[in-house]
Amino acid sequence: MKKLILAIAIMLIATAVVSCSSGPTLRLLNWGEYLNEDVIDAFEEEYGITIKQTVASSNELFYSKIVSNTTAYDLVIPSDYMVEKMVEEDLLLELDYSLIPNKDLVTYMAGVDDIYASMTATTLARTGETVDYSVYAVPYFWGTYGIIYNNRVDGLEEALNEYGWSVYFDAETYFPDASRGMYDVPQDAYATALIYLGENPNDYSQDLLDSAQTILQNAHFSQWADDALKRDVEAGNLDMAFAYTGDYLDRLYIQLDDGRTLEEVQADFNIYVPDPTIVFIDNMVIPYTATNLDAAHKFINFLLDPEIMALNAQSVGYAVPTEEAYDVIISYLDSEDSYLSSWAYANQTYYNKDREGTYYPMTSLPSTFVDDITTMVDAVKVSS
Amino acid sequence: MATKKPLIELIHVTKTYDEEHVVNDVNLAIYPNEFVTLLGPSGCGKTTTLRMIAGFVQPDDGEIIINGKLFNNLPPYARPIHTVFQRYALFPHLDVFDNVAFGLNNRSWDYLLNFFGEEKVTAEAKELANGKDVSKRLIHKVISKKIESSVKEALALVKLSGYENRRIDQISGGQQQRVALARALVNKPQILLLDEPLAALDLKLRQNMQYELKEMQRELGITFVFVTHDQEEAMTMSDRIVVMKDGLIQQIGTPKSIYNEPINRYVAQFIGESNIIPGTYIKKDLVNFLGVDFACMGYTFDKGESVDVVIRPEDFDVVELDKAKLIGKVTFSLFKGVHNELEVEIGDTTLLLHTYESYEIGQSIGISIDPYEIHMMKVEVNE
Amino acid sequence: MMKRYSDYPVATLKEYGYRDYSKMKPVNKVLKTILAYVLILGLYLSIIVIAIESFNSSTSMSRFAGFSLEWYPNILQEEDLMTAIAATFIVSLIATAIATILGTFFAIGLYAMNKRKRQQWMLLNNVPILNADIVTGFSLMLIFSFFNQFIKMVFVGLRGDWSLFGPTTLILAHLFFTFPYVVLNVMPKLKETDPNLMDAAMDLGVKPFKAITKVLIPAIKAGIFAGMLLAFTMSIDDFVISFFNSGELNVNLANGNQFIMNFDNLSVWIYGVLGKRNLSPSVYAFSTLLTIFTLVALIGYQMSKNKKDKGRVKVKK
Amino acid sequence: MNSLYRRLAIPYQVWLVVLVFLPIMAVVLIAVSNLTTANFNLSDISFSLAHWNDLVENQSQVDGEYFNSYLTAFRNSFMYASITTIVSFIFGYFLAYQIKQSRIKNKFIILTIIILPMWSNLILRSEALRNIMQENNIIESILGFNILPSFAGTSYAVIIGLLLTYMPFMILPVYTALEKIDDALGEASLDLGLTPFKSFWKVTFPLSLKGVVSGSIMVFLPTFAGFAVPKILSNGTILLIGNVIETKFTYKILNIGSLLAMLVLFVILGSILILTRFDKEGETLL
Repeated sequence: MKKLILAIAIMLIATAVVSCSSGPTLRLLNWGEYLNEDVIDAFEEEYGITIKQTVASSNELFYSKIVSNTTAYDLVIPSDYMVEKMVEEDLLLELDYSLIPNKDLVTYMAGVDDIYASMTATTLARTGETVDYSVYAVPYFWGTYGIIYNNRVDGLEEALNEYGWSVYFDAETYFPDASRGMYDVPQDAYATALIYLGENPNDYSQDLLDSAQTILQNAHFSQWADDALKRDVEAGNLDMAFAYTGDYLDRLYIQLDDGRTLEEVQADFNIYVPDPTIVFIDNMVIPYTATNLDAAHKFINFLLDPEIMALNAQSVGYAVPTEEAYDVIISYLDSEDSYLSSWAYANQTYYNKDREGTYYPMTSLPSTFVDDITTMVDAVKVSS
Repeated sequence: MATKKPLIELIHVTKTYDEEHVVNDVNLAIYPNEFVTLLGPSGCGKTTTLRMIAGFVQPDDGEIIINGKLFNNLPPYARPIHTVFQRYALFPHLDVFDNVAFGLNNRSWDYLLNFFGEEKVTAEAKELANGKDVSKRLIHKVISKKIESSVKEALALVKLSGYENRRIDQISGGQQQRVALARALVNKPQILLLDEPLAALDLKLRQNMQYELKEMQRELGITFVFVTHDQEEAMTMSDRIVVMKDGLIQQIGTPKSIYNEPINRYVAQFIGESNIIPGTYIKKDLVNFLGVDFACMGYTFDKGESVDVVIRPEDFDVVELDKAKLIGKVTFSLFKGVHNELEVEIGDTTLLLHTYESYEIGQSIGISIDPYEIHMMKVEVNE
Repeated sequence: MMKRYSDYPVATLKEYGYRDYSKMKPVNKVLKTILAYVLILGLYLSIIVIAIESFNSSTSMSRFAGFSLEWYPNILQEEDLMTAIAATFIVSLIATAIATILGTFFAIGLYAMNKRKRQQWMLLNNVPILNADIVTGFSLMLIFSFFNQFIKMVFVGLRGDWSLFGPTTLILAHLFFTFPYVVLNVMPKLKETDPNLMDAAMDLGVKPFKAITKVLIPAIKAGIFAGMLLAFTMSIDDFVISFFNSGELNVNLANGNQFIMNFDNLSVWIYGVLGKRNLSPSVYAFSTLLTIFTLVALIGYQMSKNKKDKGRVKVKK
Repeated sequence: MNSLYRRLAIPYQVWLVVLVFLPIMAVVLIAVSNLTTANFNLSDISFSLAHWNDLVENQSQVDGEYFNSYLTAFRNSFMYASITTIVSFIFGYFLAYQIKQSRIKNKFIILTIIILPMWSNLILRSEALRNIMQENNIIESILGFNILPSFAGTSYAVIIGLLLTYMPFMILPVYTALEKIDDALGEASLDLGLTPFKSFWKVTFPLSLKGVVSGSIMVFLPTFAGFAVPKILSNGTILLIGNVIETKFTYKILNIGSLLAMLVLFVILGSILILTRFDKEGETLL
């Protein structure tokens, strides 16, 4: 028993030594692997502020962590609809743009502006209030959703380019033997079904819910998962799956790291971004729990710097929200470093700033709707 | 007895565990209707021998013959033998009745028909059928009834009638012992093996059971092979005793012969108390020990050979000093109820004596020994 | 065939009314052995796959790109993983230690009751073991948030971000389901001890509580160890209950700074990471290390014990 | 024993009462009231059966047939838990019996070997199993062939996953029960003419029933209410009641989640009652 106590003591001391920090800290609630270590180092070096990151895996967890107030976070990076919800529930502080001078030096991409406008519109429709979301949020990354597909299946690529969403949802007509995966977030499933129907994915009615259920059932999904989807398509165990474009790029970069070429990877699996599609935007916001406002603003300002934003994008794989940062990335197209040039090429291919399309960010639905959608999706799963 | 055919024969039976001969070249014949006791301290191989007869342990060498057939390779369940285990091994999930009925309840149809007599069973079934066809179910019913009455009989035999529905943990140790006995006897075995069945009982109960067991054995005509480390128990019950030590049989004989004529120091010391005195065989009927010549009877050794003389403590006669062959000084005296236990010093030898009269410590007493009370053994080289 | 000494005929099973299956016995035995090993292999199947993944030079989970040991030293490089490992061990070791020590005393206390009362309390003791993790985790969270609010109401001066959630709730939650395992394993050993043992000790002048440590605890050591092992196992692998009750360690340091440590244990951390990103094979490496280390320790323990036992037999001879 | 020692249990008694009853009460409270978040606002609480109606009236339609998806999830839970329990009883009993026969003396070692896999993370283990049940997997990439049929996502995968995860909970209680059976009882039954096969069924098995009941409950309950293993191994296509509850809690639909949890509690309560009939103090639980 004495030995055990000794062991605990040693562990405690060891961890205390490992993670002991001095100076002011910025408590950041973030997604996993969503911030380049180099950026952290640069920020800590420049401002002498230590970044303590907590990782959570869903917007809902962000929300509950903020609401339950178990820890006072200074900065959170929730997605669009969660920003709406947080604003609505008065969980966010307004930004002090005088502390963010870099904002004046950059231009948000057209898509980003569309998304913010769309968020304002949905809020207006729902609550009758006009909210300017840029008051609370600065975009961090954004991205499209697409259909990641197994390119080893003959004709799938051509069919997707020709028929789009139908190939994915209409399992009876197109590739009945192909296996399909859906993101295991009920609202995402509902929204994609609505988009396929030509509806606004943020609308809700019983009729839409029933139609969505029929569509989801007819797709005969063989998999409802998160991260596993992209890995399974990559391995050839799944043929089509709804996924973030960033998820695809993430796997792409890993394979490039392993020494494969862009063409080889694309021949194995690729992503098709339909139009219209769902988009997400992750935003830097300051929750009401924040204790170190200064550090939070400094961090936001720091990240708006195009070079820093591009640096951050190097390890993350989502689209940068500013044209300036995009240009920095594109400048690497001719880089001698094959990884950097592939990265720039991927950005040009999948996140082209000139791409035209209709983008729908998903809004936060009232909890009774969420309840119904969850129940509907559960029913789809149960009936399979 | 020699003309009778043995029921069990052990021929050169050997069992080795971890390079140690637990049972070493044991040869033994057990005859029908005999009460044989394997006697020895723990670890002498008596239980292993018993377990080899029962079939729980396979001998490494040698043969186990039962009823004139080689049984080495037959599992315990096929042997016409039942065992009463040391801690009874009653089935805790069954009541007294089911424990006793356990063996019969689980026998095959043919076995039971044979056991109760096929003709008898069919006759009874016919009676029950009232002229109708005798169905298998009816026979089954008759057999069930027979089992029931056998069990009741067996329980009556061990004086436990009325305890049928008791749970095992609701009856005393002595009663458990009786249930174990009934459970074995109800199967009418030819041979009953008993592995220290009385060890867990208190003294009074043990003595009662000793008589009852002996009675039962005599009445039922079953061969009992009994294992114990208690020499008194062995003496009381047995027709013959097998004294064992370190896996070897030391002596086989009737209680009387073993008591009176132990073959060696070990047996002499193990069976009752005894004085072992080094002596010299002078000639026929004359032996010298403690510096004195004694008349003796019935032993033949080489003249002048060293022998061990065995004299039981109760076999000494205390006589007047002038008539005594030996004179010694009492160094210890203890009243034991029936007799007095004395330690008497003669030279540098201390003798143990049982006398009916008491003597004071320090008192000198005279001792004489009748010729037929003097037993002699060969001197063991190893010791 | 055994050497024959006599010419008696050999008894057969048939003549005693049994069928002879002895020819099938070896086949049977082989089949049984194979099945037993297949089952044990099955229990270790996922562990073997995890080990293979840990030696994979690629981060791909489905393609073995080549043998590599790089992920092992890499464990130390991954700060998040290290934090999660540290949190896991701190929580599990503290919970196991407290559960083992206090649980043993609790068991002794329950044992001292009369049978009926004891059975009633043992029933309650089994509830945390048998209750669904998700119900336990969620309902404990409810209670802890209630306590949290309550404490904040009473101690108004607490820092705004003060929270009960963190190592405290995590350890309490782990204690909730580890206590029963210790009690459950100690109780049968207590019943096996001689009821006069304690009386004998006290008769010899030992004080009641010293009698426990000097006499009773050595007698029930095996039960305590088994309880400890199970408690640790349940604690180290717990996911659901921890998921609902974790938080951060948040301490004000003397110099005015805060020490913050994420106290998600490994399971919760993995769950969070897995939903979003790739796990680095370092996690597999850690898992494999833990298994191998335990196996080796176990085999070593058994071998040293065997040696000791042999020595003891020799002394006896 | 000294009555003084009884006092040692008092803290634990308080602890058990507080942490067993209070949380369950809280769940029940949320299940039958209008409270919605973890932050209680006890001032305007009111009793409500609306969630129960939601539960009962839930109807989904597939191919013209109506069904209640909660009921289906409950049925799934029962089915998978029962199958897992039965299969793990067969194999777990077998393994426990073999270990007992092998005469390995040290129970500590057996215990450790059986539960060691549990030291690795459950999610990692389930993912590893799912991985090798797929067509292209890491073992296939080494060996060139698959050791398991590719049934990831099917009910077989779920049952195998549940089995390999929870079988230790069957093995240990059965082993404990077997270990407590006096060897002499087996010998006595052989001695009385029973073949080893018959002796097993008439003596060993009835006496090990306590462990079987404990083991069955230890397997049944976590498979009934668990969610991680079925979710991962069915690729999210098979819903057990645990998965439904998890989704409800994740999306903060606390009332229905709590109501479902309450129903699960009834199943657990029933199991505990069964257990106490066979094993009053849960001696053969782990």
